[in-house]
Amino acid sequence: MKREIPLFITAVVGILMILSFFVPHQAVSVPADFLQQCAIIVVAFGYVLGGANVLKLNADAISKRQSGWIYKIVLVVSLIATVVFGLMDGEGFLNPGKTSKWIYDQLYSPMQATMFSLLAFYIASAAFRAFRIRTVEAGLLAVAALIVMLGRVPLGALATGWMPPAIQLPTIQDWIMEWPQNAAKRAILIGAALGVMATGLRVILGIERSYLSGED
Amino acid sequence: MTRLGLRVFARLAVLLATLATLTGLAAVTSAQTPDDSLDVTAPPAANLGPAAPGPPLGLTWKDVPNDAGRALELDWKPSPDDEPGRPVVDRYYLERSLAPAGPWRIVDSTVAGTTTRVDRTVQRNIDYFYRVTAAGPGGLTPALSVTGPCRASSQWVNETRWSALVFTVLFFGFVLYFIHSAQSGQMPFVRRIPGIDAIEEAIGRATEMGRSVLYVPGILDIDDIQTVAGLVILENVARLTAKYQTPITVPVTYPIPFTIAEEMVKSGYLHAGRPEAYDPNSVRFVSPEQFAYTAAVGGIMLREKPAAHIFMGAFYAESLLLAETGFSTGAIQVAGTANVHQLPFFVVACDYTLIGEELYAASAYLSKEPKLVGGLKGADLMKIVIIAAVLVGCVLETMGINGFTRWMQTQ
Amino acid sequence: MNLGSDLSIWIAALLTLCIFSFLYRDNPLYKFAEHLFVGVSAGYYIVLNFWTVIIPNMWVPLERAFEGRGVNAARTGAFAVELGDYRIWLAVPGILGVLLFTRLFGRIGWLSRWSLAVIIGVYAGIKTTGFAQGDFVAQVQGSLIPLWTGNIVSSLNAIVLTVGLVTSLLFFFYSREHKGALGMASRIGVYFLMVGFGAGYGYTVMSRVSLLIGRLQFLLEKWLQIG
Amino acid sequence: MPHWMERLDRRWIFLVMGLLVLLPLLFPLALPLVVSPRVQGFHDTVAKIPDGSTVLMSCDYDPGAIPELVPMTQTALRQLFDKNCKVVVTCLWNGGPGLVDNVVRSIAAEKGKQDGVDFVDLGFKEGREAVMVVMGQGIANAFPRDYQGKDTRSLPIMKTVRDYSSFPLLVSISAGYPGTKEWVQQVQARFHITMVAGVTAVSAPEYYPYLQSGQLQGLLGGMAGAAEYEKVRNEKGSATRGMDAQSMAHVFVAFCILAGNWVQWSKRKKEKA
Repeated sequence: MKREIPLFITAVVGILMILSFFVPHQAVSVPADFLQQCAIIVVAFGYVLGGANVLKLNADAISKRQSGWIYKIVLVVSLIATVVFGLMDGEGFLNPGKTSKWIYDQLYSPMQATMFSLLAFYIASAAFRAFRIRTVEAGLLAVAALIVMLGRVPLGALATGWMPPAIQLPTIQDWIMEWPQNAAKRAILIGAALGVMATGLRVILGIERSYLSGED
Repeated sequence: MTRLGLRVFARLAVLLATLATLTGLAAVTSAQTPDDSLDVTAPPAANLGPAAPGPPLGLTWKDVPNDAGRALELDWKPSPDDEPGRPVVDRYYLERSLAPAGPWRIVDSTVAGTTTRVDRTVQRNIDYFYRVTAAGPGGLTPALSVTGPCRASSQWVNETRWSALVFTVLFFGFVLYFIHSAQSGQMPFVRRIPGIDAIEEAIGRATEMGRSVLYVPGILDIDDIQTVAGLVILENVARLTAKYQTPITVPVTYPIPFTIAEEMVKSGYLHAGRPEAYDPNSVRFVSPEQFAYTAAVGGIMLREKPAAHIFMGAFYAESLLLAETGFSTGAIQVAGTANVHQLPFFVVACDYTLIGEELYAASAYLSKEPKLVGGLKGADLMKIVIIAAVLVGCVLETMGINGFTRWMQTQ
Repeated sequence: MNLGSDLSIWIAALLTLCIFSFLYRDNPLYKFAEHLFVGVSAGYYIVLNFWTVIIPNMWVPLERAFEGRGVNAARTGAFAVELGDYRIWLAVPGILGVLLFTRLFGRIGWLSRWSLAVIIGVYAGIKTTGFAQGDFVAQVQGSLIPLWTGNIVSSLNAIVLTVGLVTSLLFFFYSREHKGALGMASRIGVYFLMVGFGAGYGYTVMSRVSLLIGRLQFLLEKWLQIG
Repeated sequence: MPHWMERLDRRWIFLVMGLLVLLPLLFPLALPLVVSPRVQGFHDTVAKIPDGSTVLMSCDYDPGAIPELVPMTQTALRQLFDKNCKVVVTCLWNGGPGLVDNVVRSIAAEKGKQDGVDFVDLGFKEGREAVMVVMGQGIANAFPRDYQGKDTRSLPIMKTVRDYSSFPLLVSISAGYPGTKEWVQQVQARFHITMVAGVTAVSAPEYYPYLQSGQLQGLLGGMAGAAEYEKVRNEKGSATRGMDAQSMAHVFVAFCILAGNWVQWSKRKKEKA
């Protein structure tokens, strides 16, 4: 029962969703739309559960004085504070003047952007230390990368500005993006779509059930 | 990539968040307005001055096809005074009623020159009457006749989606057929995948050097199919390391993949006939937090100096860091991921990279699992169909025949 | 140098610097900022989903449903369902949502699978048809182009696109060994894929550098007020 | 072959990278920008719509995309407001509504535009593609209240707005999913509305198929696209100011690739010898 009922639910729901794409009739589209709403709402609960889980794990680590427990206090406090202020601020919690808005603007937003900007540095060092051109394939990749990088900025245009327009870097860059890159992208998109569809089918028919694994 | 902050969530949140991120769904209340109330400014009262426009004519209606009876399309002929440059007609008002004699309510308006509107505020299977009124500085002139009864009905098939239906059914048919035939013992042929040879070679070299093998099954939880593929490949890698008597290290991000990875390595050693050689320390739970995990794996690379690094699964921004650190230690590296954005970094820093689908193909090839092989073969056959469709379609287009392309267009 | 006096900007700037300090090496300042970020973002997503999903999409309609009204006030009755107006039925996702929390209590944790089953079923279905239409049929359809357009350059481009697509697809073909003609084709396909990856690499570099520029612009202009 | 290059501490590379980005920001070189056809297409398409019409603009991004997408959002808003166009703004990314609201309000204030009359920020709605579908049945159905909690239907700007047919143009500024791709699939393909897009550089390659098929009339890719757009509009925004640094960083990464390979290559040669 612990596995059969979920498998049955998944199958019925999944088939109905696929059907609703082809059948506009209300007998199908209304329940399908309702199930979509359900999924959204349950996922929203999932975020809350995720938060609860984070709290539980970190509280454990703190009480056991695991390494770095002092930082975990920072995590727990900031999480609780964000939630408490957010709930106190009410529906317009992101309106100017609210505490949540301040947290968003001064903490969340700058830190998120900075975390990703670190990658600019790592890309440079990886380019130096781990970008090997030893095969034709890697060579093509490198050439395309160099053309695109330089062709997309003013310096590249400046450096080749004296050449005939057809072989200036920005023109070649555009051509690469538009034709060969486009062909490769399409093949990958189509292949990925087939993969997703096959997986979807297996999940709905209960052939693939790895998502149910874990404790019984 | 913006969801990276979320990876700190424990298992379930990530499961849900990833799903939500990848697929996305509705949570919008779509309110229907059945009481015909719509906020359109009341038509301006007639005043003295310029002449009222001539009436629009010939209002016709059509049930909008391929829906659940929620819309009617209305077309009319313009007022004789609706001409560009003549300020006699400003706009048209579309009015609706439940009886031919009224009362009328405005449901929509269009600017002059536009003579078609879709009324999406109707309910199905109710008779409505429509009229259209021309409005201008000189006043309002309703059409001379009323159109109706008009009725929106729902359809059972969305006719614009035949092509999607045909291709989907065809593909599903292929997949199920091949799964069935694989299950009944007719294992279809799957070509050898060069990346697999590269793995064996890497393990061989680690053995020669007397160093260990590092296996990274991606950073996502078990709900991601790439993680599943990575764990399937792990079992075969463990079998090889058992055979060669080379230690293996597997750092894992989430609890469930951790337990599965343990099972996989154990069973690999069992299959190789050396269950006693299994080291319970080889599979390690690290942290679901992306960069903490990356730092830990980097530490293993630098301290334990494995001679082979194998990355198989879902990777994000850390691909760059892992591949670079790994490269600097001089280890042989083999990678595989379906996250296209990360492939360039693996391709340049690894000795061999499984590109996209190849990761799944490798897991099917190694596991001989009917469900995986069946999916792979179904996709293969579908690719032939696609290539044929593309070639035929291009020839037809070149000849100026567009019927096929139009059939492929879905809405 | 005229330092900005606004405390908020100082906080944002110092946190930015804390994270940048990781480039030198891992240190307590970075660890502090990292954990703060993780806590704040987890909290933010909870609050956001609470106020934009749970309240407006479930709680408010449910409240109304208990009063016998719905989104569509003209139709009465707690069970009168119409597209986008689900009334009492919205208790179902509420219950499923609560069931998720059984995971926190070992023994009845299996109940959460029912909620998961609904989510997985919905997404599997939507994804299957969404990809079938958007990425499969639409991309194939977009590839049906005339190979001869009357202009030699654009015709060549069209041929490059078609050859690239077909050979790249053949690279992902597993039912035959890649030998002979198929081997040739898949080789060409790999070349196209590599050019595609190169382009992706270039654009990724561009994005990351832009982010860095953005952070430095913030530090210079908003914080130090230079330029 | 200089030995130190083989065992170079990567922090030196970090330092050079940092300086190469920092210095041009302090001491601009003002490298000339060349406007690419896709950016010109974006500008011209916006220029072509009738003055005074109402435009839908979806800003689907979060703080991670500020340096790339905020400048283009600003420039696009300026161009629209200068044409006396009214703008309806939406956001489908949960990390973005506060950010987008700041941007819209600051440009509106700059151009003296009035909230609810000349523009409206409808804020964020969870639901991704489904929101787009519901908006097709009525914008206010999907967004019953605007960002500030006002009843959308009662706003003056919404008097002429029903569904997608009310807009001659859709501007999608997006950093990924959900974003431009979904707007094309769900809205452009079904309602045949004219559409232009501004996207992050990482995702830009994905949209070339849509440009080729004519579903997009123009594309701004990353900070470079934003800078070129500023150039067309004769503005000197943060994207233009950042382009020198961008150039330097790209050249440096290119140099690293070549230098790194040279090091590898000469090392191998030495080993062989």
